[in-house]
Amino acid sequence: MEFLVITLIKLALITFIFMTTLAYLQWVERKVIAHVQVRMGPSRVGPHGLLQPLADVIKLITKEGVMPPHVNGGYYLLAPFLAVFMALISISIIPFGGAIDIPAIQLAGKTFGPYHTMMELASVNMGVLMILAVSSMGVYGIALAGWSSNNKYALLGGLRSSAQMISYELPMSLAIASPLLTAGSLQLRGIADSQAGFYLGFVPKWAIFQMPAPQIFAFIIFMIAAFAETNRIPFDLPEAENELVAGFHVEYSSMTFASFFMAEYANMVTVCSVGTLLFLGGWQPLWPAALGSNFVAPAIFLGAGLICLYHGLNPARPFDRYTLPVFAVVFFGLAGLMAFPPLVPVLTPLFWFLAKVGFLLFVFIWIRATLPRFRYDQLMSFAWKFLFPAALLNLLVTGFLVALVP
Amino acid sequence: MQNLWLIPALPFIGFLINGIFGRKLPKVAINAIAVLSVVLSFGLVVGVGLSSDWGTNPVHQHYFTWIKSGAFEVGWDFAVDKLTMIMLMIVTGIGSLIHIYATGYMAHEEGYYRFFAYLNLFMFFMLNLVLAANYLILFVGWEGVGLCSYLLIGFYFVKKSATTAGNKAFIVNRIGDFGFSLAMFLIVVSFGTLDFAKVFEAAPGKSVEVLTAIAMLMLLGATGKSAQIPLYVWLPDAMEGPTPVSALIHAATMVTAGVYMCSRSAAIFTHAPAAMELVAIIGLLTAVFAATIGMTQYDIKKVFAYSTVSQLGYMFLGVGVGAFSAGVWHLMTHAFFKALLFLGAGSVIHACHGEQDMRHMGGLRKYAPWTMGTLACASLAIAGFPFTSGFFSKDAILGAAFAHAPWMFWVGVITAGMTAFYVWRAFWMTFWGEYKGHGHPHESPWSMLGPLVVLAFLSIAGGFLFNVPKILESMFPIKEVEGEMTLTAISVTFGLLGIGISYYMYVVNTELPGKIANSLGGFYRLVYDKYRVDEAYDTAVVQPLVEGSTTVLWHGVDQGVIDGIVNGVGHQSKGIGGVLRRIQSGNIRSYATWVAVGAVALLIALGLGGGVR
Amino acid sequence: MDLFFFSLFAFIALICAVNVVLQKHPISSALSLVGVMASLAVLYLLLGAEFVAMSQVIVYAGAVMVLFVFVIMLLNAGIEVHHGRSWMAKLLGFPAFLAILGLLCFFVQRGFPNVGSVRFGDWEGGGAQQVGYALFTEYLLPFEVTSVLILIAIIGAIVLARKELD
Amino acid sequence: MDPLEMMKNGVPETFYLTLSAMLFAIGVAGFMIRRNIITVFMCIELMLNAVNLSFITFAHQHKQVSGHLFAFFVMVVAAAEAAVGLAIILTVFKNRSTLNIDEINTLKN
Repeated sequence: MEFLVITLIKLALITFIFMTTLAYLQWVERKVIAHVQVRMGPSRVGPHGLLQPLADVIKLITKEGVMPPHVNGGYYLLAPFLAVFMALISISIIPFGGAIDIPAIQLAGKTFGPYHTMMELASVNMGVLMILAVSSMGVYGIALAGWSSNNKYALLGGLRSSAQMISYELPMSLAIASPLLTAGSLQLRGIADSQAGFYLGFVPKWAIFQMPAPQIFAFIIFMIAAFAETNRIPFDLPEAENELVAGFHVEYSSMTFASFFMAEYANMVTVCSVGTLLFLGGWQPLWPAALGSNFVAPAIFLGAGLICLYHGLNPARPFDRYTLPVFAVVFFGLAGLMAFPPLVPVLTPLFWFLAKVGFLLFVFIWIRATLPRFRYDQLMSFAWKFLFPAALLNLLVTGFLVALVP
Repeated sequence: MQNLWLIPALPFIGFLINGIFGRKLPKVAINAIAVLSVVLSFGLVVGVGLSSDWGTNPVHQHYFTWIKSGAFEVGWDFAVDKLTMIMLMIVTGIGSLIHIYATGYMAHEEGYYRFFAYLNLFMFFMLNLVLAANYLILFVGWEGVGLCSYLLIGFYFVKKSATTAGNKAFIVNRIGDFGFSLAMFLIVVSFGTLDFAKVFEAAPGKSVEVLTAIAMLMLLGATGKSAQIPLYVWLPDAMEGPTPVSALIHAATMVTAGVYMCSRSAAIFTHAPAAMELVAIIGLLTAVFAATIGMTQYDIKKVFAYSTVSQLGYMFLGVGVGAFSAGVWHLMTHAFFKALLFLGAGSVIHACHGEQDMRHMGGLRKYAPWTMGTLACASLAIAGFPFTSGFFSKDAILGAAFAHAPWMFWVGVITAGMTAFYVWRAFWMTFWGEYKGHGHPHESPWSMLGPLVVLAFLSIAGGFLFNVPKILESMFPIKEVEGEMTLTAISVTFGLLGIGISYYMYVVNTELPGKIANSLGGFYRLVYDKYRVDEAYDTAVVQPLVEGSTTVLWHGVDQGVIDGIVNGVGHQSKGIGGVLRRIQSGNIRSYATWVAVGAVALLIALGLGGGVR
Repeated sequence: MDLFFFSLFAFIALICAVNVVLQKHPISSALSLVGVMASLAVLYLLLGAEFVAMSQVIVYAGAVMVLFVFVIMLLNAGIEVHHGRSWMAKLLGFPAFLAILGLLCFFVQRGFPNVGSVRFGDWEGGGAQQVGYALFTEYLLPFEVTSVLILIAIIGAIVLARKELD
Repeated sequence: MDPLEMMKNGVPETFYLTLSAMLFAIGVAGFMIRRNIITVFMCIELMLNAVNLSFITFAHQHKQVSGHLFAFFVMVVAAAEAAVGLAIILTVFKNRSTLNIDEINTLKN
């Protein structure tokens, strides 16, 4: 019973936060790309366009969902649902921090708790395999969309995406397999825990540094494959505007269209989290708490708050005078939370985890703003002739090292 | 000394590297690898020699169990005792010298890396053979060296004669190996083990018949490997191979394997007098026989080949008359001077741009003084000139022969005379008189001359330096022979006589040989044609085999019976198929239905039969 | 609880399986088959076969069936046409189906009347560790052979699907 | 004891076996009555899955991991088979542009 309640609470929290994150990821991406290209980016709706996502959502919801006459009804509607479903499922098994302990509280004469729970929705023994399985199921959404919308561009997109995803799943799985050899567990939490600790007191034992087999190459291969798995530039062949109009979702509009985007962003987040858990040591800090890694989070927020305050006091734009101080206050509040002793063991790991995921997401966006698109044959030959052998070799070497080095 | 296995392993590594990457490597690298691997293992052998313990209590190392069936067990064991030590010294020492020599000699040959790869492989197997602590490992080495000799004889595989010679060597050796394997089976049956130690321990207790049989079969093997009557025919042809090969494999090491095996199995032979007698007689016969042929040959390498055969005959004589240590001693000294003779011959051939016929040589002493000097030492040694190495060993053998049976001594002495004669004949023909060949002869590079000099020193002083009977006294007690001095005097006289005659015939009065040949007429031609033994074997053995297999096996059994059966079956199934193809509607789904119906039938049958529970 | 899950997913599996057979369009059949496989994976989980369940989803649903869908899309296979030529199948198809179904069920009932019952988590023997251990110790040879088989399959597929078949 | 008795503590393995039998039979039926070669192929996969289910069930019954391994091998082989089979189908379609197995009967005569 208690378990059920706690789980429901966690579910609600995660769903809310995650959905907003997805919405705002869009905004972040637009902003970042804009600044890379020396533009302003969204800045009309709300201060710094902060309300842009909200506007988008409203727009997409209120838009009329056009369903072309020639589409294959059932699957046409099933496809986006599948895509989102598969994208969201994998979030549920991703741990993003240590344990939460809520001391017993006296309330109206009844004692509640003490409660103990982990920062994750479900802890699966086969977490990694589950992630792989779900991500491999993700193809169906796109493929179906491409096929059912009965349009040659869409069909081409669907074909491309299914071929591409199958091809890039192999190097991805191989790249995932090699840190498993050092971690010796399939449970995401266990893998993250296995990377705790430091060499020489300051070099973190993350999989990419971990002796005897540093997984830096595996990490790179994983990231490349991740780009392909999420159909992001430079691998976004399925939705290549200039060849296939919009690829598999050319016939979609309003909510169904939005759900594809949601799926893509959700996949990005998932992939980044997995990468963080497997290679970047999950919520393990970059340097030991003994050297004061616990004060990074407050420091950062404090700094952000101060900057906002400064710019608020001598504003570049008239409304900055009102908006930026508000941000400053928010940041100060966050800093306070981060520094608040009882919350430190809960929030610091969370902070590190989110920071790493955020960094990876930034890399995703950055690359999108930087690189051009592959040609399709290049894409395939890259997967089969370079990435796959490289991953295999890496796995082999890792195996040897793990087996031979005591 | 805990790493005996390194000794053979090093050449093997060399073989692997040269064999696999040799095509790519530069010649320097190939030389370095090939020579170093052998020299290093020589160093290891010396190390083993210097480490004190092996002499008193032989080292025996077990690496892993190779075959295990019931009580019978064969391990990969190596052992070192004094005999093995001597062999090791000879093999690795002379091996490294010849490797060095070969770098100079083969410098302009095709398939350079191939040659050295094979040579290293040979070293590996030979060392296996010598180090072996049981008959099976010995046999592995035995077969291996046979393989390498085959590969190296046929090294110039574009020459038909070379390949055929290789095949001949291989096939003839098969006969011997067949005998040897039979001997091993017999040992397994009667002793239940193949380990030397156990076998020799149990040998005295066994019945003479069994031991004789084993010894005879071993002797067959030995005659194959060591080119004795009746299986010596392959060795002269083996000279088709490069000269270093002739020196290393077909003079110094491999061909002595038979002698080594016999003296290793001394415990068995000593308890089989009849076999001993046979060994002695075969050795003696071979010695004379080959010597007579050697006197008539003109191909310099053939001459030395026959002299090798006859010297091997000597060794067997020594073994046969029970003077194992003398046999081994002669093995060693022979390794020195015969290797030197071959290398010298190689140097001569090199000097004459590949000419091998002595009638087209002569007068080389002006052009190749070093070669001449070293060859002179070798010839002295083989002629048993006093206080050269050959003198001691041959003397020991002859002494033992006299003690055994005087007539053997006399035959041996005469043979010694012939030996001296034909070796020096070759010497005079090569170095004296006028140069009758083409082109300008030239001295060989120092990479070739260096080994020659070393070997020359050894073949002169080898007798003093290593007094093998003394070393092996613990294993083979020395029998004192009365009248030692007189015997020595006699043999020396014969040797000097041979030298003198050859000098007279080939330097002073050069028409004489032709006259003698004419006067002998038919007999001379017979000898010149090596007694037509090859032809005899061909008509007696080879042709019948070919005929029989063609008529009986091929036309009779294969075409008649087997093909008949096959075709019959084919026809039958064709008939049945003609009926069954009615069912084949060519429609997959009907097939599927058939399968389903079949499954149903099966299930029903299962149910009725109560197959489940 | 177990019974509920079992019956739920068994039901789904059966429905999807029937769908595979009855659907006219290959895509529909393929998707129904994916459904079967997914629900079977859940049943495997109930049977304590975590690893096999996961690999079922990854290999079957994730790779093999995607391949099928891909090919169907590529060939743009439409509704299948009806001009039966196999009187065998017409005549015996359905009876054979019934017979096999009946017999198999009969044998199951008769052959295993009182075997144990399955409760989720009553046997943890199917984890990756156990499977991997067995796979690389006593089933090593089959494993290697399978790898060779796969290699052959890859080569064969490539050779078959080449543009020019000469 | 009878299944109803056992249902109190979990699901009788007999149910799993029966389910597997049903799936198998359905697969057989599909194999026989379908004409589209791809669908037929899928029916084969269905049968394989049914067999796997019984493998897993037996593994659970005997508390041995071997059954899982058999299922695993079946899976791998099925994957290989699918690759080759689909390649064949592609070739067939390329050469005669039909997927109807009733028309692919040139083995006859």
